[in-house]
Amino acid sequence: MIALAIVWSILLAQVMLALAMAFALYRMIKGPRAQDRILGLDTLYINAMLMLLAFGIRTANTIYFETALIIALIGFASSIAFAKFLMRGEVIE
Amino acid sequence: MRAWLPYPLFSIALFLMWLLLNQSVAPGSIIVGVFLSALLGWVMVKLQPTRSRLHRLGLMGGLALTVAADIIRSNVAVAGIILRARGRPANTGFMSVDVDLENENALALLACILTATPGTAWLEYDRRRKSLLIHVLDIDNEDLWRRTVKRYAAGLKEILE
Amino acid sequence: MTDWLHHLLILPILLPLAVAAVLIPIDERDRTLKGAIGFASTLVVFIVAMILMRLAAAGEGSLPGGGVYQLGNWPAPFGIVLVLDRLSALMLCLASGLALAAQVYSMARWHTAGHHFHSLFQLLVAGLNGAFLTGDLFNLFVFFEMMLAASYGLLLHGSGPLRVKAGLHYVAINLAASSLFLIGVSLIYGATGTLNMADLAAKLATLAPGTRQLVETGAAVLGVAFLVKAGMWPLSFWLPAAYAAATPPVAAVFAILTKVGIYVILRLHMLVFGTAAGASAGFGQDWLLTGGMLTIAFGTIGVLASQAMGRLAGYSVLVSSGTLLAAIGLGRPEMLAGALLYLVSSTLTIAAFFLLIELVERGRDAGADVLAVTMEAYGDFDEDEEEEEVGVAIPGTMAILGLCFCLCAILLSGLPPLSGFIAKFALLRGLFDVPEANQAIAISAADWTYVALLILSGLAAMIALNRVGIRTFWASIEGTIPRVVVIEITPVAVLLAACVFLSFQAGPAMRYMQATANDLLAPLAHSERVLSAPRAGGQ
Amino acid sequence: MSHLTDLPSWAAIAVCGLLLLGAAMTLIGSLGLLRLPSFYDRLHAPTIATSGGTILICLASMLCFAVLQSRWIFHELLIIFFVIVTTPVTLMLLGQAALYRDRVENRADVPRRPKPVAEPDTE
Amino acid sequence: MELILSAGIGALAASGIYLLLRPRTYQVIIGLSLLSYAVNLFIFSMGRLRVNAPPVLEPGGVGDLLRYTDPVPQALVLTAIVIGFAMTALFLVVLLASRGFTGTDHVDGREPPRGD
Amino acid sequence: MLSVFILAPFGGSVIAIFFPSDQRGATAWFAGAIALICFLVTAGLYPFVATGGVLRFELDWIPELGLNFTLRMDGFAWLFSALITAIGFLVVLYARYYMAEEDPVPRFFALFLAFMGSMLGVVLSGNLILLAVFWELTSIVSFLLIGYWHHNAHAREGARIALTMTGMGGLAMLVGMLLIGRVVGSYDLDAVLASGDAIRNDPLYNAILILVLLGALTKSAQFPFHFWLPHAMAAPTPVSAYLHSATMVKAGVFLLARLWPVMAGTDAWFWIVGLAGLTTLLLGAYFAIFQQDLKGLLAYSTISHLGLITVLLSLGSPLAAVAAVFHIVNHATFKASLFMAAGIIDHETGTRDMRRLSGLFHYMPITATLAMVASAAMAGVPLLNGFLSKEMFFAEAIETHLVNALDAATPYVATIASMFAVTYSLRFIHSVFFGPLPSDLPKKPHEPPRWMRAPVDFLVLACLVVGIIPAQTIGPFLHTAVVSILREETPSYSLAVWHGWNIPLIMSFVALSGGVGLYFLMRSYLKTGIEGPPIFRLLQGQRIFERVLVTLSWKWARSLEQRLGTRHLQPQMRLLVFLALAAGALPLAVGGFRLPQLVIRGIDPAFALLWAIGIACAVGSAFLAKFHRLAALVLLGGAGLVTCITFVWLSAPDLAVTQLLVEIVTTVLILLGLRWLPKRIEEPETADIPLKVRFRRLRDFLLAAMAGGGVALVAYTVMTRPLTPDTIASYFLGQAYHEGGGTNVVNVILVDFRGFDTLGEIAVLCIVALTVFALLLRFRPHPDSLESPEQQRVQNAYDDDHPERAEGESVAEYLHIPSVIMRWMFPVTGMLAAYLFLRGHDLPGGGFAAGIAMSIGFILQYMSGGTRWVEERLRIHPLRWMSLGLLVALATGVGSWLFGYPFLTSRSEYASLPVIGKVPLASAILFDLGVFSLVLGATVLMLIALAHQSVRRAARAHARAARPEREAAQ
Ligand code: NA
Ligand code: NA
Repeated sequence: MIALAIVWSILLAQVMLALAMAFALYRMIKGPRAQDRILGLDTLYINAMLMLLAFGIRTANTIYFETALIIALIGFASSIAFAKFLMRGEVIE
Repeated sequence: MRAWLPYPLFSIALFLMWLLLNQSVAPGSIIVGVFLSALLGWVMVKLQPTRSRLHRLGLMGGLALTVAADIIRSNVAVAGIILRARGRPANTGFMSVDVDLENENALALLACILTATPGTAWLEYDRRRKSLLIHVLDIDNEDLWRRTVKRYAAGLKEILE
Repeated sequence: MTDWLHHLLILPILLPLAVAAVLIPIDERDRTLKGAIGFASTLVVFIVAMILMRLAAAGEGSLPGGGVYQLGNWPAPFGIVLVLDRLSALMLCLASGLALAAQVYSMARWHTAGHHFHSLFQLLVAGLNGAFLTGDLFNLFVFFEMMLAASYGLLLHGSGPLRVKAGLHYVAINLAASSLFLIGVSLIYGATGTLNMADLAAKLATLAPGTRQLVETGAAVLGVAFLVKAGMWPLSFWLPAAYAAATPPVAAVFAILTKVGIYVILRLHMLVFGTAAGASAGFGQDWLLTGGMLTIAFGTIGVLASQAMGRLAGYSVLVSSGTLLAAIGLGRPEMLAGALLYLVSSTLTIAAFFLLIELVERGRDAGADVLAVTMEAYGDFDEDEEEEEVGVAIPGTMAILGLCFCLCAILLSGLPPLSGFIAKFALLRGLFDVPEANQAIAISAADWTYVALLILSGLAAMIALNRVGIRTFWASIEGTIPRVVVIEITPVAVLLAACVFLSFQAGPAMRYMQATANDLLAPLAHSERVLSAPRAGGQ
Repeated sequence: MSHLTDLPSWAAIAVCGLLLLGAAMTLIGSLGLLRLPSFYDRLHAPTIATSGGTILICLASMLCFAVLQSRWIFHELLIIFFVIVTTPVTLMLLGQAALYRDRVENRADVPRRPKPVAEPDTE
Repeated sequence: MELILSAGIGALAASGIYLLLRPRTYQVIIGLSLLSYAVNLFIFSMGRLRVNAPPVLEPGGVGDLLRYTDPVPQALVLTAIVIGFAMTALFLVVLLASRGFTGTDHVDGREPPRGD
Repeated sequence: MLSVFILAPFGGSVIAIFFPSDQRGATAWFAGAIALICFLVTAGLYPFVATGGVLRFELDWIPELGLNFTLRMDGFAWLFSALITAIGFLVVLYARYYMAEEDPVPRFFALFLAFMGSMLGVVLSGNLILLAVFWELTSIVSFLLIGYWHHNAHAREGARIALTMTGMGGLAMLVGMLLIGRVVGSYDLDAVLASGDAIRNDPLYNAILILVLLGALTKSAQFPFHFWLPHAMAAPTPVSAYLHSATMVKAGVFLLARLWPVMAGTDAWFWIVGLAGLTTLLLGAYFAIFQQDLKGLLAYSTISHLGLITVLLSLGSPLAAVAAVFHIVNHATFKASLFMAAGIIDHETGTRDMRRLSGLFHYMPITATLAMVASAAMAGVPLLNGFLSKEMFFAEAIETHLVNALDAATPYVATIASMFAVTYSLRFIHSVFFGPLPSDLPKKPHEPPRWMRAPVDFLVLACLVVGIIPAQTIGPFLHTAVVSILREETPSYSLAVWHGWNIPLIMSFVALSGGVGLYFLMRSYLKTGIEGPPIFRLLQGQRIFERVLVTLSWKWARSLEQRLGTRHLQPQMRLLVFLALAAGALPLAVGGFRLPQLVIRGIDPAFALLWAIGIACAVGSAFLAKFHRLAALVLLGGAGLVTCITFVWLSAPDLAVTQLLVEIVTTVLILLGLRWLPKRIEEPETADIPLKVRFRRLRDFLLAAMAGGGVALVAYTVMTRPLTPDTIASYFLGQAYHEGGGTNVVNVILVDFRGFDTLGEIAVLCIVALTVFALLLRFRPHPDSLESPEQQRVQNAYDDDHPERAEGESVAEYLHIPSVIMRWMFPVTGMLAAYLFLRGHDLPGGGFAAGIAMSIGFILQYMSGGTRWVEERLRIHPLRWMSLGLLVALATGVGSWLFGYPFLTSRSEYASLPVIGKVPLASAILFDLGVFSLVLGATVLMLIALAHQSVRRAARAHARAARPEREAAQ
């Protein structure tokens, strides 16, 4: 019984995270402005990282960790590049 | 000591990071960690960041607790705003706060805190006017936000300057 | 314990790699030094290739380690192995010979047209040699990419609008083809669980029909990727433009690039889909034949339609490819040796022709000094570079150029008595040859078409070269005599001399080719040799 | 999935609760991205995921592995820390970029650029 | 799993290929990237799919394909990713150079008379 | 001994080219000596062949292909050799005086000797393929000889046409020879000559016949291939005398005679050869009448006489063959002398136009006399050699060989052609040597130098002697030749001058008187007329040929090239995709592919949702890539992220890490590039898109969808199949720890089992980085993108407008706080890289991931601080890192040689150190270090090189702004 509850709640959590990703995707596609899309991508990254953490709990395996850590640590690099491109029209001056 | 460890606190932080990453306190791991954190501290010298000294560590704990509490509160508040967003337009808006912080690192920390707190978004900091432009989701409590920001700034100023 | 001679096998890959690495940080202003190091490396590789060919010619018994080099000491099919046999030794020799010629030629002026020429050149050599030596499908992909990446770099060497435009198409198409390569290789792995060619050959006949179908699908997709490289119609429209746009020494080495595609097709066709492949034997042969013949036809048309010599040479590459593809597609064991001879001869000729073109055209209109063209593309960093002339301008330039052009024309049109003719003769003889036992075999329509195309393509080359030769050498009014230095004309002469030598020594050459063909006709023996090679250290 | 059933039930309930709560916070945050009317409003949305969502889910993970593998080094802390440190950079830059663009287009609903004042003293 | 992944591979490949056939260099480079995702996943899928069975052995252990994923396609994908990355960079620079020289971002280096 | 015939001329040719160009005499004497030696050797060999013997010389060339260097001399070959060497000597002598001071004589004689060698090769070849080899050599050398005066457009044209025609024929002949070889089983001439029945009865006979005849008829300028010969007259006269009368054009009839025993006698032979010969005979003679150029007249006359020989050979009768051989010799003597005479006239008067020449007898009586005798021989006047063979021809013409129209027409055609021959011969003599003295000649004519005329003297004497006492002079040699062709078929014949009153004699009489009459009827017309015969003039073979050639080889080829090929990228890509799709689908379709069962069960909703997102990203990216570049890039990132999560989900953490890192770098790279692309105008309304474009997009969409579907189908098929048990993967899983020394099997594969792939892969990265670097050094931005981006302009203007603001303050403000955080992140990234690197061998990570992670650390610094800022602080030497990395990786691999193992054999141990404990000490880690260094260097190099463009742009824009001022100042 409790095992079933665990399974279902983890699944539910993953589905919620996936839905959260879908909302982020909506902004990426819909915009309307470039900044909205970039914000969407940044959110997608964070959500994806959380999805990986949830996956780790689900499988009780730590293989997700490096990927999640990299998202947390340097995942923002591409968002920054986008943002700077918007602001200055050039990524590196 | 300075010659060996130009940024001792930072190097310690790096060393901690190394231990956490490797999830191990084995001697081999520690030796490598010490070596790497010292080395990377050295690399940092090249980038010439602004130095900051921690003055009052006790205050830091207090500030951390305040921030944590604020974060939890804001999370709930903002979640509520979002869930109600469809019903009526949220009362959002821009506001400027005077923040008298000289130290770059302190400003950066303030940025982290404000950003981590849902409901406030850091937009612009004018170094000449020492004025910070933020966007808040709940402009009705403008004064509350202003007080909060000032409190954080004062805390950081005490700790870092 | 392996003996040191055994390591000769991998030297043609490692040495250029190491030399490329050494050359990278050397200042671009020390071009002479870079060139000298590069030349020494290419020369050593060439010598090693010659030694390897001699060893291979003497038979597998005389090869160290049976001609199998197990990288990391892992046995086939698990690890990657390099396999030396007569065919790979031949290709190695051909490639390094061309490279040597191009290397020398480039040192007169072309290596100054851009940065890192010599490093890229060495890496190209390494990639080529690796592609010829490897016995592993995925490793082949890696070496293909190495070779292609270097070829992109070299094609773009010197920059300029023409090169960049041609380069864009070249890169785009080859990138798409590389995706196909990956799909094909992985599909074969997914179906069979192996990446080793010899292992695949040994396994194929035993596979279940469904699995074999997947392997065939994979091989077909792979085949398309190789055919892009080989320049089969209609996958080859990028080729004449790209080859014509490349700087001459680069174009000369490119003459072998299409042959890598041909080599791999020949290798896989004979090994994996050879006599031991059961129901899959001869897979795709008809397509090769049709495609090859269409390629000859298209190449011939292109040769006729070309006004510029560069494009003409590019289309000659297509004719050469088509001839070989169709020869493979005809599936006559008797033609194999001739095809190999043709491969060698046409590659040498086309390379010499590419080198020659620029020398000849240099005199035609003095305004079009190619360096001036590239100067236009120079960034602001390089404007201080002065043109350095190496060697001494030689007397009798026009006569020597004319003679070289004549030889090229004769070779390209397959006119007697040079190797171009002998190779075509060998091909046709192989086609017409009837084994004693089987007098009744008739000449099919495909055979006749092939013969006609072979003859017509030669004729077209003759007409086109005649036209352009007369225009260049006979009809030029007061053309300035091009300033050609010894190290530019020598490589051309040496390449052509190699063709002449091949013509006189056609007997021994044909014996080698015949032995190579016999090797190719015994795929299982090859598999056996690769799979049963002993590990070093007696494990 | 079998491993999780090895958890004692209190831990299992706690882990699941934290996880669900974290996921729900994240979902709500992203919902904000969907529902909030202006860009500046939406700028707040991901912060719920970076603060609430991340902290809760990391806690769940720490608890889970601590109980399951009796391991007391919480490397998830690194994730929390770095997410909190790096998110502001993106959001700040994005917010300023948006502000710039809106100002250039003379949007009425953004604050004008403040009149600059002379620098009283050097930095 | 298999169905979903193959649908994903198909969609990535189709989008990538569609872009490869388009006239603007930027479309082509995006197409190449999408195609390389598809190809990488395709290679990966050739080792069959496994959840929670990483190719990391216990120290001293010996693996078998029943308990571990097939490491070979993974190694191949790693190589393919690296090479794909390199080629994307290269193509990017070539397209920039082409644009610099010709002034257009059309793949043929000149604008077509009209239309697409 | 026979090899002398090849060695001497070719060797002489090579030596002659090195004579200094002013040594006209020496070169000529040298060439003459060679020819004379060859002739003397020929003469000396006569006794061996006289008795029916065959001399052979054999040298191995390519025995594998049945092609050996076989020389073979029988009577017929001897006769030809004698002709070639003797006339060759005479022509050299003549040329010594003929060639002008300014002509590059060594080249002439070198080519001349080479030609002589080739021609001797043709007649002496004992192997059909060798014969073809020499055959084509004669074509090539004759091309160079005709084009000797290449400043003359006629010479160039003539040379080109001659080579095209004869070369084409030669190639066809080669195929014919190959077919003969197939039928006979050997290319050896003796074997072939012994297999006449086999050849004639083979189903391939017709093919062989046509192919061989194509060779023979083109070479001998037979209708309809005759037109190249008159154009070859642009050659120096010695060349015409030698090649175009005595030797090369005879090669065709030589071949017909040579193969006569094995190929003649069939209906096909009779019809094809006969028709060609008769037409040529008649038309050649007719055209000759109307030529105004002396050499043109002689050329058409040659064509006609070759036609005569061809007709004789077509008849299939032994007697006719005898006549043919006889006429070959006779024609060579009189025609060579006539050409030389024409050359003398040209040389001495400066023109060859018969309308301008007249009365030359007055100035050069001896030459005139000689020419008259030779012309008479050409016309077939009794007591001259031409008469004898012509009589034999008439005799054969009236015989019935086969009952058909062609055979019936032969005597009439022969008589008419003979009549024409008399006419043009008479015209040659009468209009040049008689009549009023010339008035407007370029030079004042006189007799040529003594030795220039000597060859003519000799040849004319030969005509006379042979004409009067044939049996005693040419008789034995002719007989030897005839016997060697006909063997036991040799008929009895007589070479007597007088055969009594018979029909041939009457035909001769009719021809002679008719010809004279015709000449005087047409005299006035010819004197004023224009070049070429009436009516036919309009139908010039050369013009038709030229037009056909131009149409085929130029116009059609060009339009076909355009139609069958393309220079656009899109169609090429479309073809590639289509062919790949077809190639993949065909084996499945042929083999009866069964769709795998769809398994819907066990679908994870979260995974499904994830891929719904991934697919939306991919499709969205595809549709936005044209007008919303940034959005497409954002969506591409989304697709990459989904791919990355999939890798984690499906137990491939290494892939996920690498994919993610690469993803980030790629995004930054593309963004760096985006700045240099042109602005894209907004998307037009859907309704405005032309139908054609929409159709094209739909087609591409369908093709892409099919290809994508195909890939998906194959992937699904393989995934749902059970795994093959004996894959190499099982071996790796089994050996990774114990022999590879690592627990992360993927990484052990990368650095050990398949470390060679990794080496190649980093080499690729290195190459690309170098290429990108080199290309960017030459990067020249389009003027459009030379200006700084709009944002910067606006922000800088703001700073400029406000005097209290410093330059660039806006950007500094913008990046102020972010850059603080990013700077502190740099060592953190370093730590991450170290972590990824060190744990790689046992857990996910490795040198590649570490290198990319570190490079992202660098990018962050560049983005926050700007190029100058970073480079003032950090010394970055990416090229050195790359070099070092590659060398370290290589050195690690080579290190195993020292232990006697192959390249890249790993040495791995877990060393137990005091305090520290067990430490993995795999050589593979060193290898990975090389990978790290190279990847870091390469990635940073590419990014920096791209980033530097902005700095350079600024400098350039500055220079540009300064230029107009400078120009104004000047
Ligand atoms: Na916030
Ligand atoms: Na490693």
